Parts: sequence; C-alpha cells; structure tokens
Amino acid sequence: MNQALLYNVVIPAVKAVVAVLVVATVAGILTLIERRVLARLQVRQGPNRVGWNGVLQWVADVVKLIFKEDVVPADAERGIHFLAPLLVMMPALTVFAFIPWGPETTWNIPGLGVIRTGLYGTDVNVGLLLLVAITSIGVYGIILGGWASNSKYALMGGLRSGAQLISYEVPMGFALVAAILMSRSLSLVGIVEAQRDAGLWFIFPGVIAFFLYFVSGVAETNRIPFDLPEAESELVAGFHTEYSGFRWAVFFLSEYANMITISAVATTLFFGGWLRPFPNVGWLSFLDIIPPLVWFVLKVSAFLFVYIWFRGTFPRYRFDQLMALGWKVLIPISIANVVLVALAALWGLPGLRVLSAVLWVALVAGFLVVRKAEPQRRTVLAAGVGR
Amino acid sequence: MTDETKPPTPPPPAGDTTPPAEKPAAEAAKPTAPAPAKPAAPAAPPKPKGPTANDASSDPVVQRLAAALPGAVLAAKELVGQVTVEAPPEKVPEVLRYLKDVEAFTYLVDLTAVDWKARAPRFDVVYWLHSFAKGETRIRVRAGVADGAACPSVAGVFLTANWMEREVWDLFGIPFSGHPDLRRILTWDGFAGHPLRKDFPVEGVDTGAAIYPDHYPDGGGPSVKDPLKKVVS
Amino acid sequence: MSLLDRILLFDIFTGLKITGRHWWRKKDTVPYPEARREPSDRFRGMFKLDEERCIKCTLCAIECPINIIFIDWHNEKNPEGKAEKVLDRFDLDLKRCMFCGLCEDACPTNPKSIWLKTKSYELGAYERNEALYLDIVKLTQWDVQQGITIPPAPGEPVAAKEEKKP
Amino acid sequence: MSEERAGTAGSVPDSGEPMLGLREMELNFGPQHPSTHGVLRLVLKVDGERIVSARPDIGYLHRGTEKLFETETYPMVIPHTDRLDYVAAATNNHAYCLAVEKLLGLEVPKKAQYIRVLLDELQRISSHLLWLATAAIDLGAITPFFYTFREREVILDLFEDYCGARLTLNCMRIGGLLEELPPGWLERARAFAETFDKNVDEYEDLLTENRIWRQRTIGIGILTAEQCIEWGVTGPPLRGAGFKWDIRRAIPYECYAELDFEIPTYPNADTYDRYLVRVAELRQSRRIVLQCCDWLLKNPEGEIRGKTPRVIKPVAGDVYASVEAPKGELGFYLVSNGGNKPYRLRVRPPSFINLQALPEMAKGHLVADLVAIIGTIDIVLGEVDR
Repeated sequence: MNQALLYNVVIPAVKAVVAVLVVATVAGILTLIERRVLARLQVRQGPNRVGWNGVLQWVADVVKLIFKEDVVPADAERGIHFLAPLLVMMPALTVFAFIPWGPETTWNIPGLGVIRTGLYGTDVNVGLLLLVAITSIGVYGIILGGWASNSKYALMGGLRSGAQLISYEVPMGFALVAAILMSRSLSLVGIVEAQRDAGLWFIFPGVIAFFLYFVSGVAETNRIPFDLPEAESELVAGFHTEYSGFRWAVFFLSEYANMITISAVATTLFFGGWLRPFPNVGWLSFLDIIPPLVWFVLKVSAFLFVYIWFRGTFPRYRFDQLMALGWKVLIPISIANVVLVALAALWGLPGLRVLSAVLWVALVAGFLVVRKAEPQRRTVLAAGVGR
Repeated sequence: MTDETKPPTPPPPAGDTTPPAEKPAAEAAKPTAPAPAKPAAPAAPPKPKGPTANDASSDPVVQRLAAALPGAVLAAKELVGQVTVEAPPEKVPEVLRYLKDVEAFTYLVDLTAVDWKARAPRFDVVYWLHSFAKGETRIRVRAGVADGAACPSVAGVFLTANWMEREVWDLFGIPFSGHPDLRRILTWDGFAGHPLRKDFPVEGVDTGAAIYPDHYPDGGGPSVKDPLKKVVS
Repeated sequence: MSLLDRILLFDIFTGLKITGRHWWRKKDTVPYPEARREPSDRFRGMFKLDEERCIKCTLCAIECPINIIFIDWHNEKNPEGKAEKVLDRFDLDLKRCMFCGLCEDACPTNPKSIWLKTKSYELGAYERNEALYLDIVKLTQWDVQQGITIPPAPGEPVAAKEEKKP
Repeated sequence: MSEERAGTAGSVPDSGEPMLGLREMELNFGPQHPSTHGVLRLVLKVDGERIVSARPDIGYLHRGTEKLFETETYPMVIPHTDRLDYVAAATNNHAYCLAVEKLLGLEVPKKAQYIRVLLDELQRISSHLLWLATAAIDLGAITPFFYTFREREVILDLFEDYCGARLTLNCMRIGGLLEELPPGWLERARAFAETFDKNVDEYEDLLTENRIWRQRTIGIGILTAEQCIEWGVTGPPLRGAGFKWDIRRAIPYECYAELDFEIPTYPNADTYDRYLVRVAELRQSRRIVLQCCDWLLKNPEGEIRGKTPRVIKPVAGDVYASVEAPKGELGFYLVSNGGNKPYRLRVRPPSFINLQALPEMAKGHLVADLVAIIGTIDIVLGEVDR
C-alpha cells in the first residue's frame, strides 16, 4: 500500500474510530464501575442483576436510554437544545487524539508489512495548548443546553457551569505551565519522554501542580465536591434537567469521557504516562514485562477510582465558596508554584531533584506532626458534655 | 405517673408568685380547692373516675391578670395542674400581651380551636403559653367565639401565631381580624367548607377530584360505606 | 483545626480514610430474592383467619381504625340442635390496611382467630382490587394456596405446631 | 416575613406579594424536588441565586388526621398517631398516651415507663440518624446516608422484634404497653448502644471537621434563641441557639427525672450548631438507652400495663401533654366530653411550627443554602400537614 496513504489516512482513521469506540464504551462501563465502587464504599450491593453480577448493567442502561422517549420542553429552543449535547460530546472525544496511550511501537501486520506508529492519534507539538483549547469548548454546550431548555433550574445550572469552568481553567492552565516548564515541551509525547530522560516522574517536583491540576480537573468535570452545575439536591439536575433519553445519555457519557481525559492528562503530565515506575532504575526492569499501555491504563484507572472515592466522601461546595476557592486559593497558589518550578527548572535537572526532595520531606514531616498532634475532633469534648 | 416521677429539683417556692406547671400548680391551688384527685383515687364511687376540675381563680397569675385587666378573666379552672383562663375574645390580644410582657410567658406553645356545635358561642379558641423564666409554668387561655364572628389576631403578639391562626381559619372557619396573611394553609384555596367543624362530614365533600371511581366516590373521600355491612363501628 | 491541618488537608484525608475503610467491610444489604431476612416472631404481616375458632363476635371489625373488616353472619342449627353462628362473609380490604394489629389485639379467642404474625410480607400483586381484597377463602387458605407453611397463631400450643408440620 | 406582615391589614385573604422586580425571578422549589423532604413547596423569589423571599406552601399531605381522631375510640387513635411523624412513631404514641393517661388519672407502672423511655430514645436515635443521612445528602455527601442507615436498621430490627413493625410501631397502649419485651431483646439493645458511640465517631470524622461541611453549614440559617421562642421553634434548633430547654428536663415525664443525661447546647444558632446538637443528642440518647437497659435487666419483674379500664372514657375536660420528640415539642391537646371518643384532639406538631421560621432563616441566603436550611429544620411532611 502507498506509505503516504497508509500513514496519513488509513492509520489515523483506524485510530480515530478505535479511540471513539473505546472511549465511548469505556465511559459507559465507567458508569457501572462507579456504581459498583460506590456501592462497595457504602457497604451495599450495587447493580447486580443484568448479566453475571451485573456486568451488563451498562448495556441495559444504554439500550434503555436509546429507546426512551426524547422529550423536548414546549418552549425550548429546539435547534440549540438538540445541538448542545453534541457540543459537549464532541470536544470530550476529540481530545483523545492527543493523549498518548503508549510509546511508538512497531506492528507487524500481515499484508501491510511493518508499521511503526505511536499509540496515540497524533503527536502535536502544541498538544497541551490544543487540549486546553478544545476542552474549553465543552462549556458552551452546557451553557447553551441550560439556556435552551427554557427551565429556570437548567438555566441556573448552565450559568453556574459557565462561571465554574471558566474560573477553573485558570489554575488548571497554570498547573500545566508548571509541567511545561519541567519538561520544556508542549507535546504530550514529549512530556512523557522528558520524564523518562529525567528519570523522574513530575509528581515529585510538581506535587503542588498536580494537586492543583487534579482539583481543577474535578471541578472541570462537574464532579463532587464541585458538581454544582448539576447539584441534584439544589437544582434538580442542573443543566440537563430538561434532557431525557439519548441526549441526556450523551451529556452523561461526555462527563465520563472528560473524567477519562483529565485522568489521562494527569497521568501523562505527572505520572510518567506509559512509563513504569522509576523508569531508569535498572533493577526494576522486570516491571517492563507489563506493556506500556497497561501501565497507562492502570494509572488512569487509579485516578478514576479516586474520582469515585471523592464522590463517595465529600459534601458539595456552595457556588460562591467554589469561586472563592478557585480565585482566592488555587490561582495564587498556582502562580506561586509556577514561579517556584520555574526557578528550579532554570537550574535544570538538579534543581528539580532538590525541589522534589524539599517538597516531599516537608510533606512527610507535616503529616507526622499532624498525626502526633491529632486533637479530639468530636462533639463529646466540644460540647463539654462528657460521656 | 408524671406526678410520681417529678424531680425534686424545682420545688415550688412557698407562696411564690408563679404556679409552676403540673404538680406545683396543683399544689398552689391546694389552699382553696380540694386536692386534685390523685391518680389512684382511693374511693371513686362517682362514675367519672379520674381527676376533677377545680376553681383556679386564686392562682396568683390569674389574680394578677384579673387585677391588671378588669373584665379579662371570666373564669379560671384547673385540671390535672393545668390552669385555664376564660377570657372574652376581644380581650385576648391584651391578655396575651400582658402575659407575655409582664408575666414572662414568652412562648406560645399552641393555638387551636374546639367546635362545640350546639353551644352558644360555638367555638373555643385556645391559647397555650409557656414561661421559661418563671419555673416552666404553663397557662391556657380560652375564648369563646361565636360562629361567624371574628376573633382578634394575636399574630402581632406572637409571630408563631401566624400559621396557627391560618390553620384555625382553614379548618374551623374562624376569621382572625388583623391577621397579616389570612389564607388557607392545609387545604387549598377555594376549598369548600372547614373540615374540622363538627358538621363537616368525615367522608369528605365533593371536591371535583375522581380517583379510583370504582372504589371511591366521585369527588374523593374514603371508600364507599359497605352497604352489606351490619357492624357499624 | 490548626493551620497545618488545613494546609495538609487533614480533614479531607480523614474522610477518605473512613470511606476507604468501608471498602473491606461486609455489605449490609442482601440481594433480596435470593437472600432473605427472616421477619421477627412478632412481625405483623399478612392476615390469617381460623374460621373454626372464630366466634363471630365482630370485635375485630369494631376495633379496626379504618373499618376495613366486613363481617356478616347468621344463626344456624348444628347437628346437635344448638344454634351456631355461621359466617356469611369475612372480607378484608387489605389494600387499605395499615397493619396496626388492633384486630388481633381485640380478638377474644385464645389462640387468636385472626392474626397477623404469619411472617409473610410479600404482598405485592398485579391486580390491586382482586389480589388485595381478601374474602374468607383467601383469608383462611392463602398459605395453602401458595404452598407455604406459616407459624401458628399466637397462643397456640406448640404441640399444634408440630401436629401441623407433617 | 416583614414585608408579608406589612403587606395587608384586615382579614381579607390577599396574596400579599409585591410585583416582581426587574431583577427577581420566581422559582418554584418543590413539591417535586429531590431535597424538600416530601412534598414541601416553596415559592422563592430569587435575585440570581440569592433568596429575596421564600413562601412555604404546605398541605399536600393533608390527610385530615385530626378529623379522623374524632371518629375513633381512644385506643384506635394510636395507629393514626404513628403516621404523623412517621420516622418517630414511638414518641407520637407516647405523647398521645400521656395525654389520655393524664385525663384518666392513670398511673403507668415503673417498668412500662422505662420501656417507654427506652423505645423513645431508640426512636430519637433513629430519627436523628435519618436526619443526618438526609441532611448530608442535601449537601451532596451521599455516603453518610448508608452508614447511618446501617445503625438505623439495627434499631428498626429491635422495634420489629418488640412490636412487629419497623416504622409505624403502634407500640404503646393507654396505661402502659401492649407486650413484654421478648427474651434477649435488652441484651441486643445494650449491645447496640455499646458499639453505637464508635459509629457516631465515624459520622463525625466524615463531617464534623470536613472543611466543605463546615463552610456549608457555619453561619447558615441563623435563628437566635429569642427568634426561636418568638417563632415557637423548639427542639434541636432551640438548643443549637444556646437555649438549654428540653421537655425531658423542664417538665419531666415518665422516668426521665431518674436518668442521667445532659442536654447539649451550642451557642451559634446556625446550621452547624444544630448539626452538633443532634450528634451530641445521639450520644446522650445512647446513654439513656444504656441506663434503661441496665434498670430493666435489674428489675425484670413488674407490670407493663396499669389498671386501664376496659372502655376508656375519660372525664370531660381538656388536657395537654407534651413530650420531647426528636423534632421539638410534640404535644397533644385532648378535649373530652366524657365519651369514648376524643371530642377534639389537636396535635402540636413541631415540624409545622418549626417550618414557619423557614422564610426568616432563608432570607438573604443562596438557593444552595436553602437546601441546608430545610434539612436543618428536620421536617417531616406527615407531621406538617397531618
């Protein structure tokens, strides 16, 4: 086959189709996993009827949603109401073009010969920038969906979402800047390779950046404790109150796809992407038996688990508190962190190592102090009423 | 029961100005009235076994109230330690204001009405006050209100009376003059009748709703009385 | 909470620890139709009537707070020539029942003629009016119809229970 | 409330609502809304998300219970009282029985008193657990719900073993109780109470110090003690405003005077302090349960029912009896004309009266806080609407 055609059309097309299918399916399965994990955290059963132990529950859900009546409110802006879920879904899937699931590998496919290609859609040299740009589009879908529903709850959800997503883009951006400074690359593949070359996952020098990124990521994906746009106890269902059937499912799936994106990006930037732990420590090389893709998936799964764990643990912020957290806490910290990381990066790799050591020693020491000085935090003493 | 388990903590100060609730009140009433029948009445030849009502006009609060507001106390009576003052309805806000400001009955426990279908003033509106400051005392004020006549609202004295009066208006149809927002509260606007009046049928009235028409009458209400049923409870 | 606690997100981690710890705990719920909870001995469930023991006093119907028990009877000469009350109808409108158990309290016979302590709680039905309006046959026979054994009436001697079993 | 009060004078019903301003939006909150705890409807006027005024609209669950009371004989009323505050049926039964016993001059045997108090306190624990569960869910924390329900389930099982029902207990009778405690019950109740403290610690670890929970509740829905008394608000909201008043201590009934327990109060009158009060009450109720169990284990003999006449016909007269229900002061005002049915039986529903203060508490807060405030009042619509 024509090499140009193969590399420019066929392989990208195959990758795109696979990515979309896999991500959409995984997002569906993730709903089931979330329910099972939550159930476990909440000492109950969880869905266990469809299929063996409920493994087909997500299929049943999807089938139900597809065949459900698609209700459009009477005075809704029909066109936009129709378009909004797509506007949310599209960027959620598009970003998977840049996320590297594995390194460049060689495939020996009979009939085509040896193909050398990466386990990623494409390696854009401004990948991170593009990623941020594309994910920001999703907010339009949410705002428009909320507005077009002609419902006050949906409108409030949409507005909350707009403010929230725009606010949390900023600390997230700064957290990314820290990663860029450490890796000196905007390409996601480049960042992973930088971590391999440095022999250091960026979580070590970039723990603050990672924390900021993950918190903002949770906020970006509208998850507890930042799930204000759809806070069910306040806004019924927020921006998708008036959606039903498959369009609602599209909103739902894109939320889960966004979760995967955030986890994947966090993995790439801070946890060495597809690399095994301590990529340049020789005696750990037996870990290479596990293929890079599996490492990547494992790391992403861990993040997804943390997402669900958060959901099972925390109450929800109030809207003004959320904004205060974003603007008054996260953004100043993120700017300071950029300065800190920039100074360390100026010194090069030794700087990053020193930064890691300082940060982690401080963290561990802090936790030890907190543990030792753990005060009684319960009503018994606070109230002055003894047992 | 209650009398038995009464803690020894707040002993009624002898000759105190306040009759503390329950038993202390009964004791305060003792000098003039025969003691209220103790729970286990030793000899109970008359048919209505149990406590008997006593005159409570000698109760200090009642006496001071009668002195402060002439004509406000029509009668005062005590039953199981609970003092009831009969007052004319037009005096009720005054009485409550006096009790609240002077006698420190700051908490309006409850406000309700009783429909005495055949009696001359058809309704009793009952107020039930509590004093934290003076030894957990309670006192009840009762005012007879004729059917159709308005009762002056006490929502200006106690904020909490607002909904209670709305409820009485809704369920008994006693209008409260001077109430800031006298609308129905439990039934809906436009509901016909006042359900807690004795002449309102228990089965309900036709409200235009039709649920399960084969088992329930048109217009709602409980299920059709069984025509074959001999036993009438 | 000290400043250090706040910076190190102590509260956040405590919460995560609590929920995380539950990952290993035994589940509290049971997958219902396969695993069931046994109701307690005093559980007030489905009604059961013993027609022979019933003396047709209608106390249960009188005591019922919502009047859902309908009883009719007439006198009949039994073979010995004594007058005996015979039930014409003993209906119970189960769909309105609130399982307060006052009918059982009121029943003067010992053991009780009508009782709710049958440990039977699966009263769901597809036809509201047919399944939940119990006549005398259903009241006395439902356990046989469904092919289940129910515990004896309260006050019934244990011997009777053993007698029933075979 | 002030503009409503200032709105109209006279008895002519008037909506009293001023015209909508340019900035305000009217928002219907309920009756079908995930966090209105049943069928409460609030008509909100919001400026953005800030509440300008809230107007509760109740009655969706009105069943005419007070009318029904008048058609039933005294014992037959008890199952109906279960359905007022259906998550705390034992205290409802208790308050009603107290009222009738007062008018009858009946004495309840000591053992029955202890069992009643034991049931009451278990019921208080279960009601507060349910409150904690739903209040946490209202603020987005879904997991405490399952942990509290695990303990609540144990209590419900105890109830089921005792009286055969889990929610609508119908467990008390005029003059005492219907049944003896089943064998082994006290030991089980004791075992539950002994371990319960650890479970409360768990809920507290999840919520008390959690920064989100604190931010969401501290300073929200303030109702000072003076306001509480003016609005007739009792129960945890009053004690959360620093006012130490609990009917169990103020006007003791049954054997509460003999029991050792504290009345927790907190000074700040906000949602957080009401939360703390309820959690502290969980611990206090646990203490009472332990004491009752010990007493009953020591004194297994005794009557459980006083000398109740077969046909209950109290003297003509009126009487009011109240208990400290989990939600506040629950009172029954009983008017008897000497017949075998109550002539009039009025319930003083704590939920109804506490709910009245909602507009006062909600004013100026955000919609999200409204959810916290509805949660903190702890209403049960069965009791509000009766």
